[in-house]
Amino acid sequence: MRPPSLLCLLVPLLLLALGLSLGWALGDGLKGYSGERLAEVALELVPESGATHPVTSVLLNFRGYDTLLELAVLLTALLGIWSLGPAAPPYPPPGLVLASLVGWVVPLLIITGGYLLWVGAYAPGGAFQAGAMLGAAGVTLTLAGHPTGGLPAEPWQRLLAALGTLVFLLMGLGLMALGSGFLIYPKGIAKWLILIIEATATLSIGVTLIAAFLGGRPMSLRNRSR
Amino acid sequence: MNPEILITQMLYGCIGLALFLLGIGSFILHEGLWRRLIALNVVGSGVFHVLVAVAYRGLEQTPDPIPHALVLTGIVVAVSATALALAFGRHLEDQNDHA
Amino acid sequence: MADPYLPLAIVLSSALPGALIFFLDEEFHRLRTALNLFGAIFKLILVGWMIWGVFHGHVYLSHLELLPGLELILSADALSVLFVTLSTVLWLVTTIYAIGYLEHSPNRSRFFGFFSLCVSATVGIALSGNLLTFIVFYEILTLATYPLVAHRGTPEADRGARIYLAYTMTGGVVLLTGAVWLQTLIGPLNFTQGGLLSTAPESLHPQFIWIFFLLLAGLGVKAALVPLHGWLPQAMVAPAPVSALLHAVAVVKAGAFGIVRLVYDLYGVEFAYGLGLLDVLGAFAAATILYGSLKALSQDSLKKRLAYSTVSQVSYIALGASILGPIATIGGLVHLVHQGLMKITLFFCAGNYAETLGIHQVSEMNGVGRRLPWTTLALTVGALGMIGVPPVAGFVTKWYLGLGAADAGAYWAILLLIASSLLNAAYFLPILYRAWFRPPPPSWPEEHRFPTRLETDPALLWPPLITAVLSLGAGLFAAAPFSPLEWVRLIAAREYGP
Amino acid sequence: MLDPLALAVAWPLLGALSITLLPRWAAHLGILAAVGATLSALGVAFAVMDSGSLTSELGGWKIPLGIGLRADGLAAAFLAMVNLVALGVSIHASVYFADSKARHHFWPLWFLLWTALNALWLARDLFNLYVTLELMGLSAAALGALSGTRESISANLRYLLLGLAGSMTYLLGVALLYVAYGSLDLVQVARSLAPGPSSAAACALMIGGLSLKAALFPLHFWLPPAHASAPAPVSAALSALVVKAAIYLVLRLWLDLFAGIANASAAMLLGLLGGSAVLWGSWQALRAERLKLLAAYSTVAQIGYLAMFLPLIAAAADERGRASLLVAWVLLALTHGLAKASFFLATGLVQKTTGHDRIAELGGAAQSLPAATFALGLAGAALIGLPPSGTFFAKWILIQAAIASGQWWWVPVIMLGTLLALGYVFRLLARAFTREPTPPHFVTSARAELSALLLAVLAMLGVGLAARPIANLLGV
Repeated sequence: MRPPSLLCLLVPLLLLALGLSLGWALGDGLKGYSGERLAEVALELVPESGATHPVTSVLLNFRGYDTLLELAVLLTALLGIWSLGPAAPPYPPPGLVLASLVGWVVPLLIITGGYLLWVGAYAPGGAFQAGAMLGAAGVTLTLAGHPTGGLPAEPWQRLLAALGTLVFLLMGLGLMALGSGFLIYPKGIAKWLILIIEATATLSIGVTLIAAFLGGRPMSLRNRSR
Repeated sequence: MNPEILITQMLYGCIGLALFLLGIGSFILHEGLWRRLIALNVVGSGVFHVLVAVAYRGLEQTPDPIPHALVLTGIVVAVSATALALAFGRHLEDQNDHA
Repeated sequence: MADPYLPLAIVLSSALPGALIFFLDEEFHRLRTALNLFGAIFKLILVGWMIWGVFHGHVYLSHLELLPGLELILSADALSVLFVTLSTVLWLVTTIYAIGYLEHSPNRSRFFGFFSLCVSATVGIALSGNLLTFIVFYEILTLATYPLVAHRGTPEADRGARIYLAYTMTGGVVLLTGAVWLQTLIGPLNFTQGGLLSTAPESLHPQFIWIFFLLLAGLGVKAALVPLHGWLPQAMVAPAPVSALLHAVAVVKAGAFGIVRLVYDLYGVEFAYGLGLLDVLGAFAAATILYGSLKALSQDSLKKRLAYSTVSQVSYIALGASILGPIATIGGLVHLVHQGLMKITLFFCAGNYAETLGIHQVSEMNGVGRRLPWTTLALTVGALGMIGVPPVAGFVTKWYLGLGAADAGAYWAILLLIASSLLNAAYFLPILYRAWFRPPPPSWPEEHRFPTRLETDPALLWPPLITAVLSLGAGLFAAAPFSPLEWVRLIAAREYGP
Repeated sequence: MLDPLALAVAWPLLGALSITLLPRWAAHLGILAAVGATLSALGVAFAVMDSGSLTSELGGWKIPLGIGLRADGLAAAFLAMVNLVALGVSIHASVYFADSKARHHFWPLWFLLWTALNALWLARDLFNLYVTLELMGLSAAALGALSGTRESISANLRYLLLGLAGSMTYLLGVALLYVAYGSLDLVQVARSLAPGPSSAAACALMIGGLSLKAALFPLHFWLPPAHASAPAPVSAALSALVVKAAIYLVLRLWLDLFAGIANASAAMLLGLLGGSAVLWGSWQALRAERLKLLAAYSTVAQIGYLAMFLPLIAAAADERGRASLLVAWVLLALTHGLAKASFFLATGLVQKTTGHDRIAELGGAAQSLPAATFALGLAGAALIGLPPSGTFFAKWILIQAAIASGQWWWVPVIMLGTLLALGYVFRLLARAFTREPTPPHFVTSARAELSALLLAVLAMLGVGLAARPIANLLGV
């Protein structure tokens, strides 16, 4: 059904007006503000955060709570997808060329992921980028006909998908129980804590992306053999 | 304030706003699920664009890390929502096929 | 020092048993009866305590401040004690009657649960110390009586209940609006002897007139003032104890009581007179009295005839309030009690005819006096009282109303009283004639024999006899201390001051 | 150092994660986590009542660099209500989903939604609010689709997409605020906010985006199909809590963040939308043929009342008038939360017994489930605004404010809305009185029926009569 033509005319006009006023608002905001926003504060405190790259410091330490909830969002999406039903049937097995290519590409993607994770401490990179690489590896495998994109059985998938959030949360609660406060990392070990969180988050993100791509609940082994 | 920075921020910010509005317009005017989903992702990119533009502080300065982090978080959230919506849509299409 | 617990305890003494009764399984017959009677008797004891206390000048005040300006107040003044006593005594009697009436009928837990809530609400209305509290209980009363009217689940019951609800709830919303408007103008609306408004600035008077009509419309629905009475004949589909309660104690009375509060304790009778509002109220009351009686004449259904009689009789209370002067006030207020006693007797009797003999129409009542002599005797006392034959209580009412009207120079009211009494006689006397002097038919429409030597089930027989004796007593011993009349004199003396 | 605010978010999240790992024990872990979350939230509420607002700076970083959590009276009141309702829904769900395939999926998603709700009420960081909104939107849509029917999936897909559009719009507003004021903290931005194009645009974007999520007329169209097609416990949570969260944020931003620039005509616009919602929603509820659709449209109307407060708050003559309107707002919202949850839970029981929820054919079902019918009645009465529910006192104050400020046109809207509500509730309750045989017991399934009944009793008797403590909690 096509929307009525009046709407087609009206909406662009309205959007144009909205755009002009938003542009004006943006310009006004940019011009009107002379301070450094949060940049200076953040950059100053990066050395204390346990990571040397500012974005990582923000994501995992200054605004770690956002990241925790964001991992929960990712998990929600996966659980929602699982609730809809079983995964789609696997892609047909690949030809020889594709199979060998996949054999090359997948390890490469995983290694790249590991590198991005490691480099995130001091340069652009980190858990999300690395997780995306892992996800890409799984997607490649799936496209090449692997029924689960390289993922293990359902209980393990559940563990891996929840691991990032769980470790992050337990660390926060543990620190609180030890008297430090929710998500307050002690200075000396902050670096290692962040690394642990990032590593588990990478795994979870990667696994979640692959599982989401599969598009449904993992089939039990019995079902798969049928 | 340095006019070069301001102009750069404004330029990229306005592109972001334009993306946002294009996406919203497309979202309102078009019916199909996939189109709307893509439109929403365009909307998202527009918003992220504005945030990235704000982070720019001149070539010799480290950009403001806060908006960058916000964008990263936002992208993951948007990806999650898109994934869920795609799964919903696929499920609906499957049901259509069976019906 | 005010006692903060007694008024609340009186409300809860029926509300809590009621809430418990809902949870009882249907077959827990004895437990339910025990809870009912316990609540009724316990409440009676508490009320007795309160009468004693109020007489000795004790102050009873339960209150809960919700927000500044929004306060729930339960307190006892002489007027509330009058109404509380009436509802508590009649509740006990009606409970006994209802237990007998509804034996073996379905959904009794639901019935008695709402029955108790209904009385709690009525008592709450009586004890309300301000308009907010009054409205709270007024609406709870509507909510609690709806299931009683709809109880039988027949299409007619459904229809009657819907009409009842539509009328009363619309009235409730109008009442709420008027109340809030008034409170916006002059602050919290605590019921005060002599009224609240006489000190308000004159510029507000036009608004006061509008508000009076809103409040009167809201209260007039329950009090069945013409043209807002349409629900009352429809609600007759309810079981007899419910009709008895609706007409004599709870709903109609709540409306009339509200009008009394409105005139005496919010506006102040002299202030209302000054604004010309009493004339309007009097006109409505007069119209209602005549209309109800005329309609009653043409009803063959006994309960409908009684219903229209209620429409007419309850307006005596409003009539008393609309005539300036202590004597008319006494006549109106005492009718609150008298009408309750007499009308509940009549409804109990109507229920007995229906339950025992299957008689619903006046035309079927030939010779019932021989089959049910005691019931018919009670009916006779009630009917004569309604007409105003001494020494039954109704006479006292009419006497004082007439005296008051003469005192205030409202001679139209005397004519009205005469006309109405003639009409009352015209629709009640034929019933009595049929019952006593016509020969009985060879068989009754649907006779039901109870395993007893009495003419009908004792739980059905005693209540009308008790209330008939009370109506007689209220008339005969009107001058005795603690009689309704003496108590009402006390109220009137306080309202008009030294 | 124990942080009660973080704990209130952490409990349900921990519940979600543990159930994800151990789906076999979902119901047991679920009840455990529900009780824990409720206790922690009530703990926050009592702490606030005791000692005023609580703030915590997560990660130990000073606001605005770190993210702040804040529980003031308003947040604490809602936190307490939300967790009580959520506990009731959980208990109900433990029976509702007992033999359903959906139970493995319900529990973890439900606790993720619960996490989002608690986090949302405690948030004071504008971007963090965006994340919690998304967490809420995603989990709510996933839960709503659990009934697996075609209509539920397509309705919730629409809900998901619109929600996404709404939160993206909101996020653009946040970005504009960060551009102009250099902070994401609600309190800090509010302190430096000045009238001007950027703050006005941010206000329009954020309030607009949230209105979409709150289903404020005319942006309500997605709500009835989504809420009516979800499983009953989910509908209860969606209608009672999720929508409430969005309208709460509208009020919060309006009063706290944009107080300096939110002018009377903008408030009047929202109020008019609210008034239209009251009439339109109530009318549609009256015409609805299905019970759950009726309940969903009733939510549209109730949101309307909440929006109607804004012009009156703007026009309030003094601080006292504002304060009492705020209390009334909270009373209305809390009562609606409890009552609507109970209403949907009871509806679910009726639906399970009859196999459908067509109002015209309900007949004996209501009669055979006295406790559920009773819950429907009480909750319905609270929705209408019969005393002594909180809605009644809220409407009293609302009418009073309307008359006092000369905006008398709200009075007929409220009266009409109340009468329409009366119509739709009693159209339903009239079905309970039939000539079917008497049910032998009042309660047949204790957990399922009593959870609904208790919520209804709280709505009818709890909130209104507890107005004083609630006002104290709000610091009024």
